[in-house]
Amino acid sequence: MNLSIQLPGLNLKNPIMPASGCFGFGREYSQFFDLNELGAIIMKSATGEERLGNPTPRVAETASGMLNAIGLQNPGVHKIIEKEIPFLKKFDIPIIANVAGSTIEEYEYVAEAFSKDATINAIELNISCPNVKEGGIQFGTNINMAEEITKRVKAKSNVPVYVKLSPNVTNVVEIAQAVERAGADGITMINTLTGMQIHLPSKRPLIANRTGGLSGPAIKPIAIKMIYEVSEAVDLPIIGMGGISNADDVIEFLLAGASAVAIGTANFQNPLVCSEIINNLPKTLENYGFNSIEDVIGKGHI
Amino acid sequence: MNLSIQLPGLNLKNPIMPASGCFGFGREYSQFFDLNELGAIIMKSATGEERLGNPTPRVAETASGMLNAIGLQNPGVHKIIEKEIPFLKKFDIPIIANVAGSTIEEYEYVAEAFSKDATINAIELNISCPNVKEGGIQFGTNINMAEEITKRVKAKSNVPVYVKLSPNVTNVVEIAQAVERAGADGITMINTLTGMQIHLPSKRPLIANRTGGLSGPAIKPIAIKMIYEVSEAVDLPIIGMGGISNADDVIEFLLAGASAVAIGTANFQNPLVCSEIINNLPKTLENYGFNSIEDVIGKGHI
Amino acid sequence: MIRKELLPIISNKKIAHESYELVLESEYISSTAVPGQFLHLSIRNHTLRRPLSIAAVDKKNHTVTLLYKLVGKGTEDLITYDTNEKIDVLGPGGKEFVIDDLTENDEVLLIGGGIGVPPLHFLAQKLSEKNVKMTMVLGFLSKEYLFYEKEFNELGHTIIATDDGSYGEKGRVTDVDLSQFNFKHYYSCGPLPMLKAVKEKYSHIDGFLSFEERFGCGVGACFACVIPTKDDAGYKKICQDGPVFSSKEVLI
Amino acid sequence: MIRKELLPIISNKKIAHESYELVLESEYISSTAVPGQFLHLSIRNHTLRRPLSIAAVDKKNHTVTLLYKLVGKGTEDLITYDTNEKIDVLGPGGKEFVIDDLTENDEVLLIGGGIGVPPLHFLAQKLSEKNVKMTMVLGFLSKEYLFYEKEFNELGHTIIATDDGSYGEKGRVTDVDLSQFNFKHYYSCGPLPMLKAVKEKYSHIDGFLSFEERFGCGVGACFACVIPTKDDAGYKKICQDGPVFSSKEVLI
Ligand SMILES: Cc1cc2nc3c(=O)[nH]c(=O)nc-3n(C[C@H](O)[C@H](O)[C@H](O)COP(=O)(O)OP(=O)(O)OC[C@H]3O[C@@H](n4cnc5c(N)ncnc54)[C@H](O)[C@@H]3O)c2cc1C
Ligand SMILES: Cc1cc2nc3c(=O)[nH]c(=O)nc-3n(C[C@H](O)[C@H](O)[C@H](O)COP(=O)(O)OP(=O)(O)OC[C@H]3O[C@@H](n4cnc5c(N)ncnc54)[C@H](O)[C@@H]3O)c2cc1C
Ligand SMILES: Cc1cc2nc3c(=O)[nH]c(=O)nc-3n(C[C@H](O)[C@H](O)[C@H](O)COP(=O)(O)O)c2cc1C
Ligand SMILES: Cc1cc2nc3c(=O)[nH]c(=O)nc-3n(C[C@H](O)[C@H](O)[C@H](O)COP(=O)(O)O)c2cc1C
Ligand code: FES
Ligand code: FES
Repeated sequence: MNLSIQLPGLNLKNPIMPASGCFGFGREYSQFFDLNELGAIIMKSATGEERLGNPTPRVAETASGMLNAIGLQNPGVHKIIEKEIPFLKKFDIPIIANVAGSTIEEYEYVAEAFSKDATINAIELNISCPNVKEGGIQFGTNINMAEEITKRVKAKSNVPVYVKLSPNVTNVVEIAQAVERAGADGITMINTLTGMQIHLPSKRPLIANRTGGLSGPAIKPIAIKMIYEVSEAVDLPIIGMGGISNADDVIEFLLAGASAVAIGTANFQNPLVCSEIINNLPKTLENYGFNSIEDVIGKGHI
Repeated sequence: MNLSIQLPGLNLKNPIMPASGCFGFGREYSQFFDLNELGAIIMKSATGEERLGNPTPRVAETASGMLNAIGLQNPGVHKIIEKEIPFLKKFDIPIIANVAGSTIEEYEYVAEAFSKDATINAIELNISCPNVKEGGIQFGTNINMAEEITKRVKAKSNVPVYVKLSPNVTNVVEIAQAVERAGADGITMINTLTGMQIHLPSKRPLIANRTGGLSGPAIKPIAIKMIYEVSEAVDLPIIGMGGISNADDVIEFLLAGASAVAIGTANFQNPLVCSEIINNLPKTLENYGFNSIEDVIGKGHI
Repeated sequence: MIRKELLPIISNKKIAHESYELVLESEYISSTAVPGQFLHLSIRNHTLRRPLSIAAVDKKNHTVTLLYKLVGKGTEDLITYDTNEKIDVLGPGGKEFVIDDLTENDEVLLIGGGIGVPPLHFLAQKLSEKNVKMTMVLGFLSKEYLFYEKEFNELGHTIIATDDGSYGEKGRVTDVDLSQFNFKHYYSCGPLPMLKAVKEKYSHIDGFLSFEERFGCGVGACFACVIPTKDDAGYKKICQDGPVFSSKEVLI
Repeated sequence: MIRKELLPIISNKKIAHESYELVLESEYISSTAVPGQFLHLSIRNHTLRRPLSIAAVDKKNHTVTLLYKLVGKGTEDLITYDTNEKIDVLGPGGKEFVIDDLTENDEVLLIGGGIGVPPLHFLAQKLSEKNVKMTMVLGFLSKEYLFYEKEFNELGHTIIATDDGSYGEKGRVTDVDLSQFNFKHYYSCGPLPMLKAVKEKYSHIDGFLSFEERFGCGVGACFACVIPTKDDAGYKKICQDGPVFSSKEVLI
């Protein structure tokens, strides 16, 4: 069955890609399966300079989910272009660069740097990281800032820009409409929900950063609801994520209105999950009577 | 061990009570254990007139949680006072009446009616129901409306008013501070997060109302984080809820800053869960080195 | 009264395509349950319990039999339970099929479709003890889904219908011509469209219908399972006031 | 290379208070793993895997032994696995204790505390094959927590210390006086405070320390497990670059 789907800047042979921060820059997972199987890859968030992130512990397990507060640790955009992209170049898959920062200027700087590298097919603008003091989520929870930063980054980018939305808002549709006005080429959603776990033996928040981002199957109903609403309110393609762990989940996201999906937390439990989902997708689509990916997108709407 | 705790209008022999809408008016669960064991009981939401609620299906299962869209079905405040409260009167436990409505006037009307009944010890103001077209959540997601409705309902009530907050907001602290300004005596949190599940065989949202409220262990980290933040920002006692299913969870909520807790979804899996938690609490508190409930409240803060 | 019990599994085996038989041991349920009632099963890793009708009880051996169809995640996990395991059950729940006004040689009709067939078997057991004359029409998707034909035949006159005609009469259970009979009551359980057709076709007879809905609590506390009714309340709870309702009271 | 395998459980039994021994069958791991490496176990109903050090391998019988302490939800569920079951494992992961520069009769010190003891047993097995002279100091909370004393004694000179003095020497592993020895290296694993004390006391010796941290991916992709280091990068990943690090490179 034909699993391909065309999105701005992204010629996907299938709608499956690893989510930012859950797959590093691909190296580690390439020992488990051939990355050429992937529809695309989204790299870990990049900032202008190297960042060491938050103190540890940085992760905790929750019911059907996990909390993380990595804090955007990364070697910085230039080291990524120099050391990581050459490795990914060897594979025949679109590369999406995830852009983060503390100031609009830093976001512009990183986007511009990636735009100069011909191997980058699209940018994912991370305005929804809940784990850093400045930047990140503050841009994603305010309509004006979201619009402003999207405009500014678009101006510096020569590849399509997908804006990654935060679910930690009263009205995600307003934010989606703001980034559409600002010229975003697509939307990726959802990033993590802010959460906390208290470690009883020590009577302290388990995660050193106190709060962390909640991900995994626990948040899937929230992701589905937000994608369903946003897809009715904007004309941008959506790359959906939030708790996907099998082919049925993928179809649920497509029915809700996503055109492709990203898989995060599930990689930790099963390093082969992306590959397995890609292999199961044709059979699963058939079982539910679908003949293509296009056939499924948005069909869950009444 | 002494499990008692005093809150405005509520003299609790222990900090455990069933959450609104998950325990009806107590009748059904009284066949499983003696309701006198409970610290208190929170009744199902009451509106001015009888309501028939949403079409079915109204519930769906999710990973470590569930979605519900009952839609505030209830016989109306007068039938509740007439038919349900006389049954609850027979037990020696504080009764909390949950007040809902479509307009501020309806909220006032219901609060006033309950205030006339001497057996009601406190009111829980539900401005966070995600499953009704008008009222409910719209009051709980807007600072001014939350402040306004709290003021108005307080004026009509001669018992302490606890305002139930919605987690579906960008900044729950602002809402908590608004209801504190308005004179609330306490806060209960969290209500459910809006979510959706799409039923693959029928390619439609499983819940007839399309969206529903997400509850259960899946949302516990979100509840803990919000209670932790709100307890640092306001001086009101908090009754915490969201995914509690055992004594360890209760202690986690108290450490986060709650003074008592309510148990919802867990009653469906185990009708005896409130009774079992109450019985396990002393031993569990001891294991972690606590000597009383007071001893635990807010101790998880750094 | 509903009890929460941890019940030993006597057997859990496939009896037809996507259809399974689960036999549990419970002195309390086997001795108190009546036809139409259900058990609410807690299946590992599931937040919500799953309701299954009681298909048979054996008072002597203290066993309760459930028949279930593989339809989703819960039933997929239910088939993984082994004989040596125990399962957490709430029950018996709900109201029974009304049969007290029936006397020897009264004629009644039982109509079941798919997963609506199980409760009718328990009912047929009770009715045969009363020597009530039964005609039973059981509908299945196709021959491969057919189960308990022998058991029903032993209890009375049984007609099998399959949608594709691969076994018994071809067509729906309401297509079967029973005009020669003079039924005092009918008892039916199955998918909603079937129940509507039955209610319509036999509108001249006092009937009893068993309904299904997605349950939350299963004990009457959460209002997840309401069905519109003719009384002033305007609704009833399937888990508590049902699952069996008189054809005269429900609005479908 | 790390592989994902579904491994048969040979045994899973209690060996001391809150301490268990899990023996798995894997030709691949038993023949390729080296001391210091860990396995990443998928435990049913848990989103994240749990890392456990390899405590012993048997190349002939293709078995791998893990020793674990009951500390929380994951290990509570791990003890429920039976011999007839299989468990999903990623491994072997991480870097080994460096021993190639050691030759016969070199003297080395092994210091372990609590759940830090397991990897030292695998190391001791390898070192004894090389006929390296070992002094092993193993610390436990109290006598009831003591495990594998016999196994260690068979491999070399073993000193047991308990915090409460209920067995062996009273006090911490760093309290034991070993001034008469002349160690070429030390190898240590245990809680962070212990590792700090060891690093400090034996600062004149090149040592190797094995660290623990809460893991996400366990393969080097998520940055959950970093530890500060002296190099320009400023950090290393415990799951990929460790868990064993040279006492000279880490900042603790
Ligand atoms: C009073 C009562 C008695 C029942 N007796 C039986 C019985 O004897 N044998 C039997 O096989 N089934 C019976 N059912 C239906 C049974 O409860 C569901 O098939 C089961 O809960 C499905 O669970 P699941 O997780 O496998 O499916 P899910 O993954 O939850 O859903 C899969 C499919 O099952 C359907 N479904 C889910 N829950 C229900 C429900 N509560 N009622 C009707 N359809 C549902 C959905 O439409 C969906 O298409 C009964 C239901 C009720 C309310
Ligand atoms: C490389 C490595 C090797 C390890 N080898 C062993 C071993 O051989 N035997 C053994 O018993 N344990 C070992 N551990 C620790 C083991 O992974 C944890 O004890 C286990 O994951 C706890 O899981 P839990 O769900 O039972 O506890 P949780 O409920 O997750 O936590 C309970 C307690 O365990 C502690 N803990 C949780 N995760 C870790 C972790 N990753 N590292 C350290 N402490 C943790 C927490 O501080 C908490 O107090 C190792 C850890 C690492 C990183
Ligand atoms: C450990 C971890 C690290 C993450 N790092 C990033 C990141 O650097 N940038 C980003 O945009 N999202 C990051 N995310 C969010 C994921 O990309 C994804 O949006 C979220 O986890 C929901 O998907 P999931 O439930 O499949 O994990 C991270 C998530 C996890 C669990
Ligand atoms: C079926 C169901 C019905 C509910 N009805 C109400 C209600 O009528 N009024 C209200 O304030 N909250 C209602 N809630 C929310 C709960 O009181 C509680 O805030 C929420 O479920 C989180 O707690 P839990 O995770 O323990 O269920 C309902 C929840 C469920 C699951
Ligand atoms: S399922 Fe809760 S009232 Fe029927
Ligand atoms: S646990 Fe993911 S990088 Fe180490």
